[in-house]
Amino acid sequence: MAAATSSQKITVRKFQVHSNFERFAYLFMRMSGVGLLILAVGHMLIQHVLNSSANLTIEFVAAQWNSWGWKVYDILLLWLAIPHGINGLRNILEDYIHNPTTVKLINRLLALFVVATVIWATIGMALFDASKFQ
Amino acid sequence: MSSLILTIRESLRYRGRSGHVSWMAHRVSGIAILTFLVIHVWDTANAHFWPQAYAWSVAFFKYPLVAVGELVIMAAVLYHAFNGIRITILDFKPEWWMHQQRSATIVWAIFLVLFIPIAIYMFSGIVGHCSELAAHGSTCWQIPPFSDFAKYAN
Amino acid sequence: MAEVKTHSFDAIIVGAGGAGLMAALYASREVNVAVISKLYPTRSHTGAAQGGIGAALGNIEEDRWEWHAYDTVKGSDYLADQDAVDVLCKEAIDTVIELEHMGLPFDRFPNGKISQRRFGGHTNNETGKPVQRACHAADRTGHMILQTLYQQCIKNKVNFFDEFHVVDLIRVGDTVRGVVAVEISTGDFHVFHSKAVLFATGGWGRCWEVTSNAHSLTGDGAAICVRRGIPMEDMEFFQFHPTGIYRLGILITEGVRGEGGVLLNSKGERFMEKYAPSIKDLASRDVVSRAIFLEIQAGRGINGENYVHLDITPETVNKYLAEAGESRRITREYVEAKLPDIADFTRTYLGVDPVKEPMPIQPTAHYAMGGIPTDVDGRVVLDQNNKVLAGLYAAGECACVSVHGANRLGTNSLVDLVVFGRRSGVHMAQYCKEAEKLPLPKNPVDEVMAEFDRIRNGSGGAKPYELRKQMQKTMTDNVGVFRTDETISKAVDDLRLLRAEYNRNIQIDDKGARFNTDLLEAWELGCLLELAEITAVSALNRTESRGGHARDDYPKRNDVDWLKHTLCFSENGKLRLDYKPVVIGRYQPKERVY
Amino acid sequence: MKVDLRVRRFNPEKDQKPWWGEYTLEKVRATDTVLDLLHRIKWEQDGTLTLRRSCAHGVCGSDALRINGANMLACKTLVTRLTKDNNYARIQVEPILGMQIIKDLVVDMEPFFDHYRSVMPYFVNDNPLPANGRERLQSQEDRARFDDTTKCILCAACTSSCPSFWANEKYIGPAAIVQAHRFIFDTRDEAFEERLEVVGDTFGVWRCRTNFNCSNACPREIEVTRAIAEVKMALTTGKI
Ligand SMILES: Cc1cc2nc3c(=O)[nH]c(=O)nc-3n(C[C@H](O)[C@H](O)[C@H](O)COP(=O)(O)OP(=O)(O)OC[C@H]3O[C@@H](n4cnc5c(N)ncnc54)[C@H](O)[C@@H]3O)c2cc1C
Ligand code: HEM
Ligand code: SF4
Ligand code: F3S
Ligand code: FES
Repeated sequence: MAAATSSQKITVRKFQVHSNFERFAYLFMRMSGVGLLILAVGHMLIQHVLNSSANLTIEFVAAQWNSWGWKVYDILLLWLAIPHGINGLRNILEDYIHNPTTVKLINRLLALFVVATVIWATIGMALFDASKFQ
Repeated sequence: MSSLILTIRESLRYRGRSGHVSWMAHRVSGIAILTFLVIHVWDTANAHFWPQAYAWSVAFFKYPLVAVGELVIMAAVLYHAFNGIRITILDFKPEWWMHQQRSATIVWAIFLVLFIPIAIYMFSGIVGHCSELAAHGSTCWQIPPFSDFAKYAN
Repeated sequence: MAEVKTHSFDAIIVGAGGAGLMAALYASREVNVAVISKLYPTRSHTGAAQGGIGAALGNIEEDRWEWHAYDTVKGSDYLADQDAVDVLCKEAIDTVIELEHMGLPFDRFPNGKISQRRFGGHTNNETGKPVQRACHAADRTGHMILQTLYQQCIKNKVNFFDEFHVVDLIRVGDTVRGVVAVEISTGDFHVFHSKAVLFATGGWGRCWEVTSNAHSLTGDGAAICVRRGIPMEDMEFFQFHPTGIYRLGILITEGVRGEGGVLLNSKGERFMEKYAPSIKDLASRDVVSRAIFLEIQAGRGINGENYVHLDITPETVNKYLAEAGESRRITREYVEAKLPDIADFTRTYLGVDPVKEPMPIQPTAHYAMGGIPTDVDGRVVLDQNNKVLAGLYAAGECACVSVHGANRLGTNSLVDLVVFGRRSGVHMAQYCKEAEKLPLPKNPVDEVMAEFDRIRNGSGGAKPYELRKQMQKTMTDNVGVFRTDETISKAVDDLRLLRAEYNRNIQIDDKGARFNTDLLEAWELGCLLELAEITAVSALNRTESRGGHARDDYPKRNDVDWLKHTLCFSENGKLRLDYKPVVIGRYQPKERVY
Repeated sequence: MKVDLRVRRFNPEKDQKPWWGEYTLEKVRATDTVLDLLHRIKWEQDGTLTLRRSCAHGVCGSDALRINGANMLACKTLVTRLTKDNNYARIQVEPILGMQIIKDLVVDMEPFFDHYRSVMPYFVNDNPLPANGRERLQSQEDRARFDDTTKCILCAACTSSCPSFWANEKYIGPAAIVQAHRFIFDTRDEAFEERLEVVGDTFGVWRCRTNFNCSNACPREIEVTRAIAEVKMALTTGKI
């Protein structure tokens, strides 16, 4: 049968997709994954290979964050990585924890944690005043 | 809980092929990165909110043992990233199904090609650091004393 | 364990193969039905049927149901009841269309219609050439039928009792009151109280050594009926399919030959040219099986062993197509696409790649033409006057309508399942609406429970496996493709000894209640032995050769004495034979040549 | 050749916990299947060994087992496939994972079939039938799109090889998705929206982590993960 396949003769049907959170989360994991490939891998290479933690000083950090470019880079990384990672954790926990009430509770806590972390760290980075350290 | 233990045990016992191994590696690396990332993010935020604490952690990250951890995270990110892309591609291109075995191998190959030089480079850094420490009469295996923190906090 | 649960339904259907499910689908629209099956329905052996379902749709070339009917009658060696054959072939068309409407994914012709192919014995009556009549879904037609019917049963919320092993029929005088079943997972006995019962329990190929039949095909329904006083019709006619995988018996569908495959002996000769000059490899099954057997006997088996080659490699097939002046040619891809499962079987089990090498094959015990006698509405009949036992039905392979007579044509069993499954379902529903539910007798399970206890507690040292092996051996050696007075008598003697051993000395290992397959297998062996003996006794008496019953000592068909159906009754442990006339219609018996 | 078999045994009627039965078989042919070996144990050595089987050639789906660590059908697994040695093999047989054990190698299939039933595994088309009383037409190309998933024999080898299913039996599992795929991609079927609703739900396709154990286990060589991905894509793009 496979041999007979030609693309024009295939009937394509359209339908209304009903969104649900799982579908959104699935797509988000993949989209953010692509973003993270550049941001996270880049970050690791720059911070941990080209520079190493052994030579890290607060002055170095200050120098980098003096530029808004780096600030935005890191903030973006933050915004993608934390929701991605926590949603990944949620996937894993939901595999093993089956009590719906517990799952709901955990999900609330995780959501709270994402929001708190993202806000806190964003403020931290955005308001970081490099001049203090130079 | 029993399901957790059973699942982990059977995941290890099941003789799956490359996809199964990749899945385990992806999961473990994801958790590893997340653990590190959460610490790292809160810590970095301290640069603004609590610079003394941040100064301590900068010092903390200099310990060679911690640097080994850094190497592990590096491995995790590299593998997780490329395997994540592989999963994404296979999910979005069902018709490439037949490449699944090979794709898993390719991801490992890419990972090793990138990681080995990086590891050598980073490891030599650690060794260098160790010999520096040795010159000062301290040892490489030193565990960072938490009491230091009080010092920085002032 | 001794707890007995009782359930009440209008109708009980025993068996969830094609026949049982089709009946269930129809009956459950009208009345309250339960389907009881010892296997999960999708595991029934209908799922193994490969080649196709015959119906004169005429989707690619002219075809008529009358031609189908003639082919069927001729195939049956004129032993089929022609009124029933007419019903079969006429309704085949509607039923196949109906299956398509239920979603069955048939292969398609380029014009979008159901794809059909050639099959043994199916011809254009005017030209005598093979006709494309077998509607198919690759080589898993039976699988698709089974799945589709089960799916529709789920849709219609049919009640299923899966993995319940029916072990007895509750018959009181000339009425039926239900069945007794063992819940396999617990070992509990259940009584199913009903107005009507349909048996659709499939065949009993496991009486023989080399068979295409599943391990579960042990003729339970037929044996239960025998024990409850119902005769068995035409049991001497058992079909040996010519092309089973050597030693394993796994079937290689006739569709292979339908697509152009040829049979070759050790000299590389296409020997069917000798035995059936006009349609050669597509002659009916009994003819081809005998031809293979004779080739082997003449020392022309491959490497002197008892098998020959079935060749579907494009090189060979195209050579013969060219010789025959046909324009059609086949390619490896075509074979892969049309016969994917066959290719998989031979690769898995033989390490033979059918697009590159020929497959080793030998005849394999395949199909019971005989069985529980019924009329065209599936009602079980009790004697030569066709006296109906109200409320009792049978359909599918375990029944004998008789549309297959002495030899079934390929694709006709699947038609039989759906056509007579449907008719029984409809009739049974009607019957249940009118009939009253009669009370259960006292202690309906006692008898069979005692038999189970006997098997469970037996200590005579006779292992079911040993007895089964001996039965299969004697049946293969003595009641196989060819038989003689001498061999059959030997089989009858052996079987009597084996049955005595079974009744006296059976012993099993598993004494538990839960999922005791040791016990159930032993009980199934009892059914097989019962049917094997009936087969041998029926065969011994029929001193002629007809269809699947080929006797070396009586090589000719004898219409004067033997144009009649055998009925074998079991009475107080003794078998008694009787006969009933064949219904002849448009086609007068004549010599059968292909 | 000689084969040492280790078979996971458990009869809740008398055993406190599962144990390994050890059996040695002589004169095994390399072309024997694992089902043949299990039959020999049952018939020649220990009749209490319990397993399901019927067709003995991989079409009924009764005997999905975990053989040497991975899921396969006992009747389709030849001894040669499990050893490179011509004279000796060690084979380990366990029931499939994630389902309650009824006895020895027999597991409770009901939850599996519940998932199967949840995806509406049946053809729905309430439109009027063709006026000429004949079949609905379908192009060969449209027919080919779901050919692969019509092959499923519901053996559960896939579902019980999936770590997402081991972890959480509420996941409907690859087999149910394969069944849904068979209908979703059949152009004659009209219930695809409802069906997609089911498989797109929390315990549907999104639980699949693209692990491929299912595809590797499938004895019918169905491209299971591909079918799942096609359903995911349909849910992502709104197009089938
Ligand atoms: C390999 C093979 C290929 C074939 N190919 C073709 C073909 O191409 N074309 C064709 O027309 N025919 C073919 N046939 C023949 C045809 O498939 C069978 O004759 C037909 O499927 C029998 O169907 P059935 O419904 O009567 O029984 P089955 O499908 O055998 O079902 C029997 C049912 O009865 C149940 N059962 C049995 N005993 C009990 C009991 N004691 N208690 C409860 N339930 C019980 C079983 O669980 C099962 O559900 C083939 C047969 C085989 C073996
Ligand atoms: C670098 C680029 C990254 C890519 C391409 C990527 C990709 C993915 C993808 C596609 C998934 C979904 C897997 C699935 O649903 O089966 C996933 C899961 C996950 N990711 Fe990432 N990711 C990346 C970085 C990260 C980072 C930085 C973290 C940590 C914060 C992380 C943590 C996780 C976790 C915990 C999971 C869940 C694993 C599981 O379900 O088994 N990932 N990743
Ligand atoms: S998809 Fe394959 S493995 Fe899964 S149930 Fe169907 S046949 Fe078995
Ligand atoms: S094993 Fe499970 S994770 Fe997906 S690819 Fe198969 S369903
Ligand atoms: S016994 Fe039927 S699939 Fe193995």
